[in-house]
Amino acid sequence: MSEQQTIAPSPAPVTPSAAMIRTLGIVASICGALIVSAYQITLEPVAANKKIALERAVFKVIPGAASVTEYLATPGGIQLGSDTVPAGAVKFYAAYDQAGALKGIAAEGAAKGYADVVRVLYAYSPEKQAITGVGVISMRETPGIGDKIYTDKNYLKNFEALDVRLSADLKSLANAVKVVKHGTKKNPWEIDAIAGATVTSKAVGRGINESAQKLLPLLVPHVDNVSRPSGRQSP
Amino acid sequence: MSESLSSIFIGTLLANNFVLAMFLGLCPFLGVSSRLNTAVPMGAATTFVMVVASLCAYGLNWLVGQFHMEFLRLISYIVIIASAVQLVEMFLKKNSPALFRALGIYLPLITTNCAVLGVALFQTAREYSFLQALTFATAGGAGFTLALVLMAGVRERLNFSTVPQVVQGTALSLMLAGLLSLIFMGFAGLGASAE
Amino acid sequence: MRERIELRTAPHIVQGNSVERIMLHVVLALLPIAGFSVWQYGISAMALILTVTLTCVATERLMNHLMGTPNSLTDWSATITGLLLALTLPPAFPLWMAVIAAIAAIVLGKFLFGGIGNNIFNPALVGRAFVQAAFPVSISTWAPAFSSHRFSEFIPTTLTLPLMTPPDISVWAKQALDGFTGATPLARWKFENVLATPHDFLTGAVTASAGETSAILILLGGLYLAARRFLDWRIPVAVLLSAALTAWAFQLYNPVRFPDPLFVMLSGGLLIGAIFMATDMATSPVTPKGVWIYGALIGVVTVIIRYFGGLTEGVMYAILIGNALAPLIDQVTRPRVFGEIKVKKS
Amino acid sequence: MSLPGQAVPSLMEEFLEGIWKQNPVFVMVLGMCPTLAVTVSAMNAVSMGLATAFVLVTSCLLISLVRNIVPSEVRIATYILIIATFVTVVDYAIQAISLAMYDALGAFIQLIVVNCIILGRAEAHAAKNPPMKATINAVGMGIGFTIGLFALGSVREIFGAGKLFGISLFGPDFQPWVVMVLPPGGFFVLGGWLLLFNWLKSRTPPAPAGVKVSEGHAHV
Amino acid sequence: MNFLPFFRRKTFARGIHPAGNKSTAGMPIRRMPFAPRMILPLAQHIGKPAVPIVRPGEEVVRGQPIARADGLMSLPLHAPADGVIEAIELKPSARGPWVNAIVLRVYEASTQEVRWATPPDVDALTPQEIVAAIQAAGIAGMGGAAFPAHVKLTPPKGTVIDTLIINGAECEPFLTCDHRVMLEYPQDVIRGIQLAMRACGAPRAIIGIEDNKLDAVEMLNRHAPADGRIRAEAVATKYPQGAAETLIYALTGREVPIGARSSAVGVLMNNVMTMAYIGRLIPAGEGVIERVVTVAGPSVVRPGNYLVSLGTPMRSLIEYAGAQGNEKQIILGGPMMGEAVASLDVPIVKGASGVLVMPEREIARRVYPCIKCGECVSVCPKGLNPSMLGMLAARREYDVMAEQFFIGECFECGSCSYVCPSHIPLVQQFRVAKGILKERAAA
Repeated sequence: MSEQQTIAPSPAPVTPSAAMIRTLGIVASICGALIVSAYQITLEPVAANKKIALERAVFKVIPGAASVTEYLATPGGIQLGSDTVPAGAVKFYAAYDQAGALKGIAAEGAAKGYADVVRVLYAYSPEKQAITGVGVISMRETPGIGDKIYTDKNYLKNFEALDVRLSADLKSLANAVKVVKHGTKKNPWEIDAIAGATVTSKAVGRGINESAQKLLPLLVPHVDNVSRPSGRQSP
Repeated sequence: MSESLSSIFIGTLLANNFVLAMFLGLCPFLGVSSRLNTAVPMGAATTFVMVVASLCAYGLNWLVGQFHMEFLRLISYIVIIASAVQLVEMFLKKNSPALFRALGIYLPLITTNCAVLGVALFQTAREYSFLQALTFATAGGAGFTLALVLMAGVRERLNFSTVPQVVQGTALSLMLAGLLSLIFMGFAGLGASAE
Repeated sequence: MRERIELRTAPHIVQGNSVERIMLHVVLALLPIAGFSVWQYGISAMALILTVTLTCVATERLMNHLMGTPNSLTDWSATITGLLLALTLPPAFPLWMAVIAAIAAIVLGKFLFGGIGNNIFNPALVGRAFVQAAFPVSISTWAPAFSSHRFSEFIPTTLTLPLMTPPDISVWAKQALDGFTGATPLARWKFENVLATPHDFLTGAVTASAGETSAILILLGGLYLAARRFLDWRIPVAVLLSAALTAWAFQLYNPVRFPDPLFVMLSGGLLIGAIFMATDMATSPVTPKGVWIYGALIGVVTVIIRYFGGLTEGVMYAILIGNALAPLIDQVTRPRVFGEIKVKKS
Repeated sequence: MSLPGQAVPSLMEEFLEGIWKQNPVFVMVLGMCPTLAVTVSAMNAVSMGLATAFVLVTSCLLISLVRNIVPSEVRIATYILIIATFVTVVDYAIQAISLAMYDALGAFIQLIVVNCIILGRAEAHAAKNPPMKATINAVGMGIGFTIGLFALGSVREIFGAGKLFGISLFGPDFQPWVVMVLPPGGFFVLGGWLLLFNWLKSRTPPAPAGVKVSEGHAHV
Repeated sequence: MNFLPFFRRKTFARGIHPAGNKSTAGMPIRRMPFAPRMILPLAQHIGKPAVPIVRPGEEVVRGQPIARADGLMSLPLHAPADGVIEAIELKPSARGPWVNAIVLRVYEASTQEVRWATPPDVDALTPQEIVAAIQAAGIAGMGGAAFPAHVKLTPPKGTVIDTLIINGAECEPFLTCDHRVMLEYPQDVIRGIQLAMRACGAPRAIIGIEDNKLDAVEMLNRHAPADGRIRAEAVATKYPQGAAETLIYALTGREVPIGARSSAVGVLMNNVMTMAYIGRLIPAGEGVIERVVTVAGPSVVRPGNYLVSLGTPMRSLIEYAGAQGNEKQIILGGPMMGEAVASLDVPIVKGASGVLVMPEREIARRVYPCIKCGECVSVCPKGLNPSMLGMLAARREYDVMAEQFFIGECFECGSCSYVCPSHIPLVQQFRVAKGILKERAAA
């Protein structure tokens, strides 16, 4: 350990400021050129990768889908998705089958789990007004315990038809999605927690509830706008 | 996702401790933890720089977003951290020479402390709000200090032990860090189930 | 009158206490608890206790050999580590994992630091924390107490082949004991809001680690050791008192959500932890004030982990955290030296 | 690094230095944040090692090229700028190659910027040596770092998942040691490797002369 | 007002309770016959050794001065019997090194009569004259330290002494000589205290006696003058109650600050037997030639309190008291702080309060690493951390011991070693450390 060894410049002969600025300028321009060219070159492959990853995730929760379109649900209506998400807007994905019919809506939910944030993608069926599937995007939960949220069949059954109907005023869910203690599920809007992995299974429920409470009131009134694929559509 | 401030604080301080669970700031953790009287100022200085860096990074991220120049984010973060450290150093030198002397040798080291850059990068990745970022940085620094102080206490006591020759040095520090990390797993979930 | 006289330095009389005597009495106090767990869980518990203890002793001897240190089996500390570790494991724990736990306890917990007296953390708890992190599923797989065939057959997981995943025992457990839930009282409280009664705890009719449920025997052992000054009575008193007070405060705040202090004291490993593990001399503070702070800290952290953490049980981690803080506590609570009046802080 | 008064090391020695004598992971114990954080599997470890090696080699080359025109007052700033540039390049490159890998390595790719090895090499070697020598030395260091990471990642993957590079070694019934892929496992495995080296060193008689291996680890 | 003493026995914090073993307390003091040869070391006290004023071959009578004090921090020696000076040569001392001693061959016809005395007019003496008389009598602290008594009774310039404390605690196990002296010579004790009070100007004196000797408390209070300026008080039976700081604290509640002497809190302290000898010898104008010694220990046949002439070798003493044959160790002083003697030629000196003959210890005591049980911390009367000090000593970090852990405050009472379950020789390590620190300070 050499605490004393600092990076403070040693008292060398003073270099004129102009020289310093010139050198830094040269180096900075080289670096700038490198970064920008790297960015430009990788722009397309990265976008393609992201698209593939997104589709793979969406197709997993919405079986039978063949294409995905990104949208934003805003208080002013539905827009096509963009990179930046304005305040109050929620990003969601519409999935279509070969024929171009809407197969379902997918959106992300996230909540703090046991170790870190658990991010899930859930499928919403506008006709059933229910969640019809869920997949994990990322998590750092304890292997063997936390991963039950995608291996435990009984738990996954919760999401085959999870009721997320809106209340009469279309402002919020009629019944908040709730995770209940293992073995006490009574209502279709409840999720039966996994015994022994309660924290993680609760996080999934909380993430979905939080996201659905925001997304669905914006989406449901205008859901017809996305019934057909439009604009930026994947081949 | 709206994470509560208390949840961020407790989680970052204990369960997701920067050093013991996220492997950030390991070099100073292993290097400056042999004595308590250097561990505490080091922790304090790092925490301070982390908060400053977090605030700067928050503003910078907004700026970068305005101009759609995400590719400059990393480079601007590291520049701003290096400048922040320099500024802190100058400020202290002028206004609190005593504190400057106490922290002097650590300040330049903080530039290459990955916990500082880590705060900036993680708060960006998690899209924290201003207050969340501030809490995150404070808790991260406090957690770093906590780990440093615990380690220093233990190592000072081990000075009197008959630690076998093969274990001494960095190997022992790593094993100790592993044990502390194992212990901090007990905090897992704290702050998570705050409903 | 012999001319050969011996020269020793003062003092020429001693109390007659010794490390091996202290340790031997701790072993004796642990034996009834081990016996009770064998009565509860049958030959699986017996196999677990023997395997862990023998592995600890063998590892200790091997490490003596490797490190070139004198044989330290006679001080009984490895035996204590083994017994304590076995008593904190679930009775259905696969034996091969128990061996790993024992090796981790002795090597990581003890010899890394130079053997007896030098360790920072309680070795038994290091062993348990290691397998808790390594095998989170197995360490939370519980077997029913007082199943009818417990003396004639092993719990199916006990004899799992080394390195292999143990079988699912839920079906077996339900057959072995009707209405078995597979959860400890703490887990049942935390996840199902079902409170066990003090009667359940005292009779051992609950699901738990091998040595957690014999509250009376643990208390008796503790009283014996404390009366003979083989353990510092202040530590268990501080731990239990602070846990009870914290639990009581929470219960006042919200009686529906939080259980009563008695449940907190009897459930899980709080008793055995407070009496047999927090009191480990090498890993607890030496100063009189420090001992109280240390104990109180363990009690509070236990309750907080139990109430708000992801784990159902916090005693083990609370004690380890106490261990990690002990050197600092000692520094902060240095007693005032006689005549140290208005001493200038340098 | 060469000590004053010593014979000038040959290119081969320059190359081998980082692989064995001054291995950044096992001897200098530098750059531990990525060393421990991303080595949960052999694949991640090797990817991270190669990414770091790329940044190391390219930035050492560039720094060596500009070493004579950079005034000493701004040299650190220049080095950081150059390193950050190449890290950004690598960051995009990995995103383009495999998004899954990018997610697995997370923020630690960007944290290569503050990896002590790179700045340390830049300051201690590249800034004082011609491009050829600097590059060769950096390549050696990069390979050494990758080997170190692989040593960690393979052990952690074997115990933590029963696999190596995703290939199952013990059959489907293997019980993973979860602790190995958790943070404590990282510390224990690196600590274990160092113990092993210490033990081997203690068994062999001390080398007669030559470069004295510095105890502990240096900061830059 | 401090009411606490009414509810609590007077004592200090921490300490230990070793078994008393005071079976000799009931045995009256008996005179021991002269040994054929007496060895009189010139330095029986702390300070400069005495200077011989006799030559080999010279005949002396009992009570005759044979060496003079060499300055203020020194004491004279007196011949303990009629006889002839055989030699002035090096002889073994209790601590081991050989020291200069006057060897006296005793005439078999020597009587018990003291034949050299110059009685002064006691009532007319000024304080300075009392101090001078005490020095001339050769009286050293008889509790064990052997600090010249006249120096101990001279308050440093500028300090006012309000209390003279007389140490009758006798907290060491086995020892009962002070107890017997208090019971058998109460008038001497009181007279000595009165002289001492006059010498140092203290208006009152308190005799502190452990409460296992309540008969002595009662005896002394009965003989104390009616003005109440001298009183005996019981303190708790606890080791080390008889150390200066602990006894002063127990009796007055005053704490002597680190590095200061007891006079800083207005107190002087002296041993009770010293007082008895002052009270007996000053009026008679005689010198110290004998003292009461407890001979005890499991290996002694006839334990008891003996009036032994100074210079009597251990060999003669033990032959007289009888040894059981299993003796392994001879201790000069008490079992907690006494010295194991290296040779049977070591004589009884002014500070020798007891001779203990100990058998071999039954079990081998294996030394373990410190297990941090904290027993030593909970018994150290000075509030030190012997566990930490021991570890520091093992690593030779003597400066840290002195600067951060107050090793200088340790007075080697032995409580820590007594309780240590790991059998670490703590006191021994501390002695070495203190010795080295002293050397460094001198260098």
